[in-house]
Amino acid sequence: MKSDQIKPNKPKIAFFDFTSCEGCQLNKLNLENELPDILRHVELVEFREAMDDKADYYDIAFIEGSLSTPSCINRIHDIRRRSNILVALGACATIGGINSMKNLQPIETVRETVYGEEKYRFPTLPAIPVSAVVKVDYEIRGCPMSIPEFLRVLKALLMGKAPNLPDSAVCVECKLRENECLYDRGIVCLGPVTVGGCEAICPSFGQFCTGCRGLVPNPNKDAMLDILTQHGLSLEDAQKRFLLFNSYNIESKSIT
Amino acid sequence: MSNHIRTGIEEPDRKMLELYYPEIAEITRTKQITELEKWFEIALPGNRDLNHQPGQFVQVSLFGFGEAPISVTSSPTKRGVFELCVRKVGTLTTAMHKLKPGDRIGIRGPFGHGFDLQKMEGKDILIIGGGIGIVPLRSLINTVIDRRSDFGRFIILYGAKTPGELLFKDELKSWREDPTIEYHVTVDQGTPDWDGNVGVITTLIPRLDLNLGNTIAAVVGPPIMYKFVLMALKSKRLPDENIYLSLERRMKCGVGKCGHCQINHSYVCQDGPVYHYPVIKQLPEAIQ
Amino acid sequence: MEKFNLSTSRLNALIKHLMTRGIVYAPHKNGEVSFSFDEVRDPGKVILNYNRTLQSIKKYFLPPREQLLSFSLKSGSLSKVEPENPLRIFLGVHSYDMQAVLRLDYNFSQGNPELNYLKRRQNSLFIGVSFEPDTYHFSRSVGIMVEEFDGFDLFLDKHSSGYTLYVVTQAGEELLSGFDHLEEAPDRPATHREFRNKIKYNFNRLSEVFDHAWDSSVWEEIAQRCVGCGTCNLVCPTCYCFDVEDDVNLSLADGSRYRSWDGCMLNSFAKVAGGENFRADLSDRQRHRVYRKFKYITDVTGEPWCVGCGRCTAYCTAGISIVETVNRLCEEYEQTVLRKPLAKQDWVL
Amino acid sequence: MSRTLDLNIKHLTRVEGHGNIVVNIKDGRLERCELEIVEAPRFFEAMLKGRSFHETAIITSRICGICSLGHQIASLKATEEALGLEVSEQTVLLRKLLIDGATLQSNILHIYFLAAPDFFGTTDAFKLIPTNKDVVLRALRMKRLANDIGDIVSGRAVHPITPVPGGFTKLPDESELRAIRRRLVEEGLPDVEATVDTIASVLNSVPGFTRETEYISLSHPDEYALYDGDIFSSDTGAADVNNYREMTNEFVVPHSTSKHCKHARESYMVGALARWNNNHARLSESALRVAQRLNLEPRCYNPYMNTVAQVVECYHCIEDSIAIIDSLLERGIRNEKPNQTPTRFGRGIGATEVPRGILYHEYEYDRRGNIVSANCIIPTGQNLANIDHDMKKLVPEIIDQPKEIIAKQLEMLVRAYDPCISCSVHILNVEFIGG
Ligand SMILES: Cc1cc2nc3c(=O)[nH]c(=O)nc-3n(C[C@H](O)[C@H](O)[C@H](O)COP(=O)(O)OP(=O)(O)OC[C@H]3O[C@@H](n4cnc5c(N)ncnc54)[C@H](O)[C@@H]3O)c2cc1C
Ligand code: SF4
Ligand code: SF4
Ligand code: SF4
Repeated sequence: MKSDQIKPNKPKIAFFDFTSCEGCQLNKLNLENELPDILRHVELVEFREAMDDKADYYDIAFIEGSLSTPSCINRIHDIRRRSNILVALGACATIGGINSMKNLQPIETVRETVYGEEKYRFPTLPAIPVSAVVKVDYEIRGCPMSIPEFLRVLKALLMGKAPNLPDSAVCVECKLRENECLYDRGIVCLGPVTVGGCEAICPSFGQFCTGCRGLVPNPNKDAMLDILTQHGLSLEDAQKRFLLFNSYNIESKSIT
Repeated sequence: MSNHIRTGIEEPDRKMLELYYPEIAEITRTKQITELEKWFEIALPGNRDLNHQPGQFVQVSLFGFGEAPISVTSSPTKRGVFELCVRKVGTLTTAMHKLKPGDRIGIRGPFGHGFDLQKMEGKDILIIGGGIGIVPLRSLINTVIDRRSDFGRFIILYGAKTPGELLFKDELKSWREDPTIEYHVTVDQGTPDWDGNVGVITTLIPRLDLNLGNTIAAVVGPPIMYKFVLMALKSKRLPDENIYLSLERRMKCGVGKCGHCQINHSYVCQDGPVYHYPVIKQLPEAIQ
Repeated sequence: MEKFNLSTSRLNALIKHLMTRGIVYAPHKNGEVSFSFDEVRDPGKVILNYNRTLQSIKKYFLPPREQLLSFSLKSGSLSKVEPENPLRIFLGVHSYDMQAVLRLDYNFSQGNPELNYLKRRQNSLFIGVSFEPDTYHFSRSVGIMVEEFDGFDLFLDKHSSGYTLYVVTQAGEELLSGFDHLEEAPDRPATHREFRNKIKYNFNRLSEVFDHAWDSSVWEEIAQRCVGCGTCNLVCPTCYCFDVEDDVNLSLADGSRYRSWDGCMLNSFAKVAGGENFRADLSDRQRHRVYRKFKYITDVTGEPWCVGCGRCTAYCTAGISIVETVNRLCEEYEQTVLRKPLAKQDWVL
Repeated sequence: MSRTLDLNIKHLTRVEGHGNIVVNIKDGRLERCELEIVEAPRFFEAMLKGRSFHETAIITSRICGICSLGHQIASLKATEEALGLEVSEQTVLLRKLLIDGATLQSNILHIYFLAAPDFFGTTDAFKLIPTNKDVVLRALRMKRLANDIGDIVSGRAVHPITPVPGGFTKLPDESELRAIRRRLVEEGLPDVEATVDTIASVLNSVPGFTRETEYISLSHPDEYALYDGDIFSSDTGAADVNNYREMTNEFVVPHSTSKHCKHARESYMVGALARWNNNHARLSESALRVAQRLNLEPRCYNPYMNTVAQVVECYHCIEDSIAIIDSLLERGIRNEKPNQTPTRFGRGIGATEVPRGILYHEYEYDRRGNIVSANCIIPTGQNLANIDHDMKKLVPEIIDQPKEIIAKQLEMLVRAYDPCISCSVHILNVEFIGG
């Protein structure tokens, strides 16, 4: 590669993946229109899914995936040590996400269910978000991470400012888009207690909010359960719906 | 498309209505006064006076970083330029700390109600400033100093968390040395080289000997300070009508539209930030 | 007031005529059971028989997201964004939404008048339509009848065999010029609509109730059921609070300042730097919202700032009803202050 | 020559998920040669238990972000069969369009971003920007086009939103379909032609290795099977989808968190090359011409040519998308609600071709529409044994080469399979005890 391609003072950016579906990584490659612009501002030093290079210092490290094996824990400490700003990316990394559903059952049962007698070969821990182990500077939520939000955060960090991320409910953006509320179609939705910033993409496409962005600050969980049960879910189903992405944050006992 | 149809709303007078467009001003001098606070001297185009009252604020814009309400800390008696003092707490304030002379910022304002100088004339003035509250008060203090003969006794109480957090140290020194000013300072936590008062600001109040009917108190500080200062003033029997406070609320527009600063029916950016205490007593949300 | 007969079959012709005069906005179907105001492209798709639109026509004067100015980071220069104001005709507006616009006019013209709003608002004409009140409508309780003409240029009153078209203003009359399918309407008795008063007190006595409602337990009780989603703010035709934020392009060279709707029910609405939140509890936020609708501005103008559209109640997933809240406060007022039950005539208009 | 060589390529790059290549040769004897799968298992089966059919596909599409559409479609088909939910012709057409879009997207990603750097002798596609800017921009443009199909029809390309059991929660506008059709014709076709030229120019960097194996894919009498069909083995012919367990025979191996599969031989191959070998006769004349230009023989036993077969499929997907949109527009988009009223509660199997090969989902539901048991067999898992056997044949053939060349050829071999390791460890394979 020609040396004039990289300006020395461009921030070094790296992407790391842990236990996840890699959808967030793919979503970044889906920034086809923006990638050339982004690459003008940053030096991409590590992105295993798309490149071979490795580096040992990162201005910004983006972490995807939850931590679920003993080796994950060492690796995340190592990355934290080498990064200036650490951003957790996507539901798995920020709230545990779908992965954390397995935490609801005893880990032994889980392993046995999948591998039977061979279970001891495959160590596993409860799936936890990155912030449970190391300091996380910023979080980009969503399953998959929201592309507009990723761009917002990236731009803010490149400008040297803290990104301003919403903490209000998905309903806010849903109303700004003047969507018909799914409750009016008899469909229950977790939008009222889920952190927005996704532009209410699921309700806008007629699908209920699954809670993939985690709960708003001080969520009124009891009131939300009332809403779900008043709109036709059994208490058990309402709890399960709540736990879909948020098992790490809501241990099942706190909402029964 | 026909535009001749007359509708209810007339063509607005645009000059008056350009509420949200900042004027571009230039930073002429800066000084880092503590790790967290930075002082700026700012010139409007043509060195026009800002024409503010002590206690008023401006909306400072740093494009790309946003806008924030910042009190004018210089006295209106200072002509041609004005001063701000900014504590680094978030996005915009952090970015402001990186600015240097020659850099440009957007300014809207001055906005709000400041201290009622007319009511203060001829009276004893009691300044009570906690932490960064000294910033807007400094504008009043310097006005009183510059127009010293218009006022009676001049008492300044200033409290900070630590000696390191005291602002405008040079001026504090001159206040202490000025025989016409009764200046008392205290810190919550002392340091080995601190030989002054230690304790919260309310501890300074009981010792004061006030001419109750003739004293006007101007109080600015963090939300938690007000309750205790007011209690202390009450036990001193200073009449409520003699107390002015400045309140801080979130603000987006500064001109009474965005709703963020509303306290009950009152808009801090319009009716405040400086309030007459009897008015505040009608606002249950003002001091919790 | 001049009035004409307009048969239902003539309606499309009227809309077509209006489309030659300006941009026409009218209710359309949105989703399965909802409606929204949209620009008319096909008169056949306009629905005048609707309960309420998801958002009121406020969105045309105070857009959900609006560019205030644009700037260049490099040169530090600034350019203003001028709102457009083509002639716009709003067809099929219910009286409470018209009243809401008049209230917003007050908010944006008193104190520091605001160009952005007033400019957009300037070239607008309004054609009202009557409606059959549903369970959520209670505009009558706040003094707004179905056939409230104030603010309208024309008004369509539906009856069994078509519409009566009332010409309310000169502008309305001018709007009709060139439309010759009209015939003078005979005097006919006004349509009778069942529209019960739902709030127990006459609206001009509510201020009195709210003088005593600050410490009510009602706020805490509704806060138990509320999830703080902000829907009630974001659908209210008289809510106008906003947030302002700068956004930069990916080039990092220039950007824009935007404002977007905000709401006092949202967690960080009253949060200042340093973390202090002046309305941290949902009960405080609920109280503030309802006081804004019935007390704060009302004390100045004499009018409730709630127009009784019922949106906040219809769209609250927790089923929190503003009418019930106000009625609870009225009852508490009776029991604790008046110490006698309400006389019937107090709450019949 | 009796060489001793230890290779351990940790966390193989430019593949989806975590895998290591381990080779131990002692005195010329191959002692170990395998693809170790070290991706952390995620235990989806445990998560699905007791979940409502409304949530099944939401969960299973999270098995893999790369193949999320494929998982979703297979999942919906299984759920619909289990619950007796009929879907409309329009739903099927839209799903087929989505599969075309997803296949195109995934193949482009693999061809340009994962495989091409090897052909061009670099480490990542971004480094090609200075020298081959038009190629990179074309790749990004094609990916965007493919993703836009997903965005329009399913709300977003990763973890699609609108496809649900029984249909779609929101239907695309005809105007959107028309716009994307125009782009398919105006950008897509010329770009795919140019892609063929680009790949044709680097064909000489494709290693000449061959190993005949069993090829398994879906097969359909009327079309190049992607959405639906019977299971077809190049060794044993057609089999009903209900027999998928006999066609896969999963087993646990020590060096992999993902299970392995086999059928008639010690291993079999799935994916683009398998589909090509089994179904090329159902491709259009023009797609076949493209294959010819790329030296893709009707029976091809070179696994490295999988990437080339993907190029041919890109061509097919664009042609097919245009045809589907035409028939959708001709019929007019009908405003249908998803059919979500179960007519029975039982077991259902969904089999779909996803870019990396044939994918099976099987569910059993209880009378409340909640999952009792689930099983899911993923293409990469099916290919793992075949990769191991390819490596075992390849290493002795190139044993005299320098270590880096051996390593490079092995990496390229694994990459040619476009393995999706994240997927492969998310096997769902349990009968829950006690429902
Ligand atoms: C009347 C008044 C006078 C003030 N005078 C001074 C002063 O002289 N010196 C000084 O350092 N500070 C002053 N402040 C506080 C200052 O406005 C806040 O510290 C500043 O807004 C924080 O902005 P930020 O972007 O750095 O912080 P962030 O925490 O990044 O802000 C986050 C968001 O909250 C908003 N926000 C947070 N706090 C406030 C607030 N109090 N008012 C409005 N918006 C807020 C910001 O606009 C931003 O959108 C004053 C505040 C008021 C109301
Ligand atoms: S659809 Fe969901 S997110 Fe949208 S308003 Fe209704 S509850 Fe809120
Ligand atoms: S809509 Fe209902 S739940 Fe949401 S904030 Fe308003 S009152 Fe609370
Ligand atoms: S408060 Fe509720 S009923 Fe009143 S105007 Fe607002 S949304 Fe309508």
